[in-house]
Amino acid sequence: MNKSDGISQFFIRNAVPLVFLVVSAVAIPISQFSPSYLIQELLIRLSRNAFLVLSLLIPIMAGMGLNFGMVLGAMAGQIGLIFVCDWNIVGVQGLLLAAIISTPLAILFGFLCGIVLNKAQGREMVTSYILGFFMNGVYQLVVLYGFGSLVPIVSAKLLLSRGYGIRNVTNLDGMRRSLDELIPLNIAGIEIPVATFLLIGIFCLFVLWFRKTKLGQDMRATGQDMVVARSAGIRVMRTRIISIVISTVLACYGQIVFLQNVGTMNTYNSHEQAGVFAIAALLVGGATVSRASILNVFTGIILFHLVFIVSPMAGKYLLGDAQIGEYFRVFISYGIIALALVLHAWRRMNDKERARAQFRGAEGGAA
Amino acid sequence: MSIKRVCINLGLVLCLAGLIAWCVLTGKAYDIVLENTPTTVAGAEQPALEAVHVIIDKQEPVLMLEGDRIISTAIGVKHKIRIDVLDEDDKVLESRSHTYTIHDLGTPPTLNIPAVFAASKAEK
Amino acid sequence: METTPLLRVEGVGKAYYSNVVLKNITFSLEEGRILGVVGENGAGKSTLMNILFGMSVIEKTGGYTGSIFVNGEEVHFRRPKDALNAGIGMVHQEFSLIPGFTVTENILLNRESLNYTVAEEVFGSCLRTLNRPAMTTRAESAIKKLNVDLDGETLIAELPVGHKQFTEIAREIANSSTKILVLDEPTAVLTESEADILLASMRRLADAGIAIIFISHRLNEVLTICDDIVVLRDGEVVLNTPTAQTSVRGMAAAMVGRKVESIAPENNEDTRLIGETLLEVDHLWVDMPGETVRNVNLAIRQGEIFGIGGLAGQGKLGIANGIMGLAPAGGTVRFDGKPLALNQPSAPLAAGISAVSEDRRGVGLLLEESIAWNIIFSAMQNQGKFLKPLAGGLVRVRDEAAICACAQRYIADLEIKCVNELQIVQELSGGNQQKVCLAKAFETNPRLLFVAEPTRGIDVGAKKVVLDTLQRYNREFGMTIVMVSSELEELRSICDRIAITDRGRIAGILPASEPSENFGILMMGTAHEGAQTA
Amino acid sequence: MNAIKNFIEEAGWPRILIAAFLVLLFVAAPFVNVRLDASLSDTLVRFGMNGVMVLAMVPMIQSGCGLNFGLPLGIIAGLLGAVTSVELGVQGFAGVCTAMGIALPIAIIFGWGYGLLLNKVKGDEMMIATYVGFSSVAIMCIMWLVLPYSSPNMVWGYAGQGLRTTISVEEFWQNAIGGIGSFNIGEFFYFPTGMFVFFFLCCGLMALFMRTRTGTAMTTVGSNPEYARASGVNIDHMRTLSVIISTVLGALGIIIYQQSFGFIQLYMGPFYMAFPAVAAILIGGASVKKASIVNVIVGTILFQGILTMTPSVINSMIQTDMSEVIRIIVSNGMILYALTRVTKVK
Repeated sequence: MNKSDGISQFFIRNAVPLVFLVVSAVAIPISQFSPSYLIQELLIRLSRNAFLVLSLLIPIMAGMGLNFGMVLGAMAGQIGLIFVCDWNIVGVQGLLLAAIISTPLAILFGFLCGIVLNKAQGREMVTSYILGFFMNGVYQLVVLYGFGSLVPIVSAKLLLSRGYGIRNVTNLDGMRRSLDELIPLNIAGIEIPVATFLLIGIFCLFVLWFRKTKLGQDMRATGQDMVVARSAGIRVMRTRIISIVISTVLACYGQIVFLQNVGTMNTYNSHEQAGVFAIAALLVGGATVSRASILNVFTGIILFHLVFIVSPMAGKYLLGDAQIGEYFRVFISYGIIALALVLHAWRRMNDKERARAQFRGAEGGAA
Repeated sequence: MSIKRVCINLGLVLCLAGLIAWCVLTGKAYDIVLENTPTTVAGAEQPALEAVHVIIDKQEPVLMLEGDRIISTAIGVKHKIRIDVLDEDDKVLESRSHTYTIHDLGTPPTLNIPAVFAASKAEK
Repeated sequence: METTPLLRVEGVGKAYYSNVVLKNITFSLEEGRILGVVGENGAGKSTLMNILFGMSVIEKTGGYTGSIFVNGEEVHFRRPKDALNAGIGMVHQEFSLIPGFTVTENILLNRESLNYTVAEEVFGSCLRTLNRPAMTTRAESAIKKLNVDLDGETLIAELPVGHKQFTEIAREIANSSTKILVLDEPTAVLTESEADILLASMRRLADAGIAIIFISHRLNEVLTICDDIVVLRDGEVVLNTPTAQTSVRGMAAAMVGRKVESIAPENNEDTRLIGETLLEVDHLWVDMPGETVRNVNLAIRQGEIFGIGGLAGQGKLGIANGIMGLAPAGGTVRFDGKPLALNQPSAPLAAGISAVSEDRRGVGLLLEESIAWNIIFSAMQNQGKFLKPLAGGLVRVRDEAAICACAQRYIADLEIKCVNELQIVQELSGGNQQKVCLAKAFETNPRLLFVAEPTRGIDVGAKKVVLDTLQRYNREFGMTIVMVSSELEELRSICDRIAITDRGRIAGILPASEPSENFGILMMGTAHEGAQTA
Repeated sequence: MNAIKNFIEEAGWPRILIAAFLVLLFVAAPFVNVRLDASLSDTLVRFGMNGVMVLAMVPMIQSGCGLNFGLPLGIIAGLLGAVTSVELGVQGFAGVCTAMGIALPIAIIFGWGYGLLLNKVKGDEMMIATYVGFSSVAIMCIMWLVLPYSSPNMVWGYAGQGLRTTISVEEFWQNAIGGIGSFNIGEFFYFPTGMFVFFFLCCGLMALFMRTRTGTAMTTVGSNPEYARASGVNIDHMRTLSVIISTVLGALGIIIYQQSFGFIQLYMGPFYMAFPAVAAILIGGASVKKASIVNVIVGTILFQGILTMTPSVINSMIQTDMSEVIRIIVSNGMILYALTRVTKVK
């Protein structure tokens, strides 16, 4: 491979992050935000989203693509939060308890999701996506009709006026930013959520460590070639289920961390957003359906949210309408996923072609 | 399954249980009714205090005038309440502290300031 | 000194239901020796290896008879794992490697060296971490035993084919309990120099005490490397001898030499008119996976039945698929004097060439559709048959009545056993499915018909109908037929001339009346270089 | 006994449950004071409104492109046609025809591009279709603000530009097709004859097309692409053609929907519109690989029946509106079932 080829390969591989870099480089000056505001916002979003995005890594490793089913984990986290709110447990203790009670739920959801996805091999993504919608219905059924009637809920503040069902907005005031402000640090007027970042750091280490375990190795093997992995004696189906379970549990924690920062929970919408934005951010970071690293996660969140923050204001100053910027960011979140999926499918086809061409070339040489 | 494994798992389960207990004990927030109304403690009539600052744990001081009933929150089981009696210039005349657990207060948890004030005096 | 042989196979037989594929196989293998197993496709080699390796297909179809001894103890493998535990390692023809893993990781796949971690006490041993240095050492020692130049840290995807093969072998050696190594055609994908290295490594392994079963079609290699040779034919051991006592010719004769009943082609020269060249193939290459055609020159004459034989993977199937535009191809093909566009499936169909695919279920049929649809589709798409005008010729829709009539005609003609013409093809037996494929091709009235493996996997009765029908269409309608088959005797029974492919080239073309050995020699790729003629 | 077993196997449990549920709703209706004739009429109207969009699923399923989650693309074409027709101020039947006339070429162009894209990503069509649909809706949100429409019926009053989220077509062509030959029986039963005629016309044309040479080839491509290729059919052309037909039907479908509904919903309106259509055809008995016109008709009746009946009947029964939740569970459950089932057969 010669040098210019290498450079063009670099550009092709990193096309998505580069485009975002250019877009934000253009849009930041137009938006007229101050650097300290931007840094503060980015830090907040980084601490909010990193966990959710990181939870996507493990299923990618296991070859199951982007886990659109992570919304199941988010749902589990929300159910935990509802309970904790109802019992009126506040602060970090509340978050911890929410995480503890939602863990078995998340494991159950992840297990179900894993079983369903094993039945839909080759179309995991679309299935996990629909599964997310389906479980959303179940979640609504339980939370909107079951809570307060079948599941005891004490606090009238949480319930709808009819006496059962959780209100559309759940207030998390007691837990609001309790993790972020656990270890306060303020540099030049910018608040840094140290504890959250510590947690994220620990989790990154976990992912790195996990890759080195036998299970991680099995997952990578399964992800690359299921048939070979199976013939080598790896329990492929089990490995796939475990990867989804881990992802779901982590997404559940991610959602709790996310919501403690936001401070309020849209009982019936928060989780829906979680999936799309996490996946879009990861893809913006240069990850593909089959390969993603921790670096992709952080570059992705920074670039994606940079564009996200500045686009409404940039749209306003540029076109005189903030609404356009709003829609623009909706477009990029969906567009980027579409683009990444297309590129992935396309590249896979091309690689196949190229492998065949190479084979042909070798044959020719031997002849 | 080795003994070691059983021990480690058992230890973890205990840790988890401990963690849950800790969360519930130290993280639960209670609504406490504070009353600054006349009351009787051990046969002795306690008049309401004219103006006090009530400070639960390290929260912001709450100003209570004679006859006030206020709902405040307290996180955890054990609390230290401090009562600052104020004069007309909002200067602290006298400051008294009292420790109690939430279960001492009945349901709903109610704290009568003159009673607490009297009790803490008795302690001294 | 008489020792117990490492592996002893005694009287092993196997039947898939009523179809006997192995009869009374007996041989033994001693420590440090290399045993060559040769035989035509379908001679029973792969079944034998499946038994040795405990593949589940054997157990599922009723097990085998006879007994196998390893180190003097009788064994009966039910799963590949049993065989592995007994020290039998197998390298299959298809690579079983993970492309994104390094050589080391592949060699030690699912047998990694692990470190203790505390987490395993809770979640089990799957959370042990990999011990990379130990893995590297183990992989290196395995590679060293092979004496090949292989870097443990390279990704498999970046390796040349030969090195992948070495990785596979290293994987089996790395398993310290491996005492018997089965290599299934390991040299088929290698260049000559790579093959030489492999043979040298095999010798080293044998010297180190590992017994090797070497399956190959390259008789020269077998002669050079093996200590003993077993030749299988029709599920029986026809030759079991030390290498010194045989020759290429001897082996070839043993492999193909039937009870040479010399099926003399019926004297048809007077009844048939073999005309001018109809199809001319010049320097054809076809990139068909597993059946690569490298350089083929052929001339097929009007009205003849031309056979193409050869061992699996030597390109005989590629020729038909390449000309039909189903696999990327190059070179020149002239049909009836006019050049034929390649890589364009509609071109040969338009010119009057049809094909019956060897992949009946994958390419040949619409399994979920009716017999009628299957038969008429090609003719409808390419020749506009079975359409009737509607609304004054504005649109033309399927003429269901004509379609049914046509299907019924073929059902009667080819004795297709079915409920009626609307039955779903999936429900038919293999033989009847094959007849549907033939009907589809006949309905396009081709001047030239390619028929690939027409009798594979069908019962005897259907086989006869298929072959008779082909002959009948050739006689009655003068349809030129090119039949591709692995079964030499089948080719010899109906063809006029037979070409044998070897490594993507035509090794030679002989009249069907030649003795079998001559075909066998061509197949084994041992014929002298000048054999490559058109 | 065997026949029952076969039937269950053939139809699949979810479908039977849904049908039984619907029957139950109709049986229960009179007991909770829900008028049967009104419900029936509602069901029929909704059937007419949605039928064409469900029909749009057929060609792509048949050609092996899977469920068309990218239906919003066709809907956008329809919206462009409808909005332009209102801008021009054409009224009545002519207005609908104008809308369709304008939507048609746009849909063909969209479908062509979309088809080319899907040919590049064989095997991953459904996921990509979903996101192509979503992102096209998002980009059209911007376009609705920017495009130079100026009819005061459609733009925001205060800004003088940018289209409103819902635009009434009442003054233009509400019921312009549905109203043709429509009649009432009694007070509550309304039958939108025109809409039915249009829907069955579309079905008829589709059935006819499926019987032509090209239609046969298209089915074959979906059934076994290798077989089709070996028979000289150009797979990519067939797939593209099926996508174009699907997109066009999506465009026509939304116009029919709007003329009955009375409003054009812009912006995020078309976002999730593919899902009910997908669910309907699956409920009707289609799989990810095979669909027929019967599936369309049965599925639309069942699905729309449930959508109409649940709010009225369940609400009267338990005084709560559970219809939204039931809709989500039924439609997505059905899609999930189809997705996991098809691989099991393989």
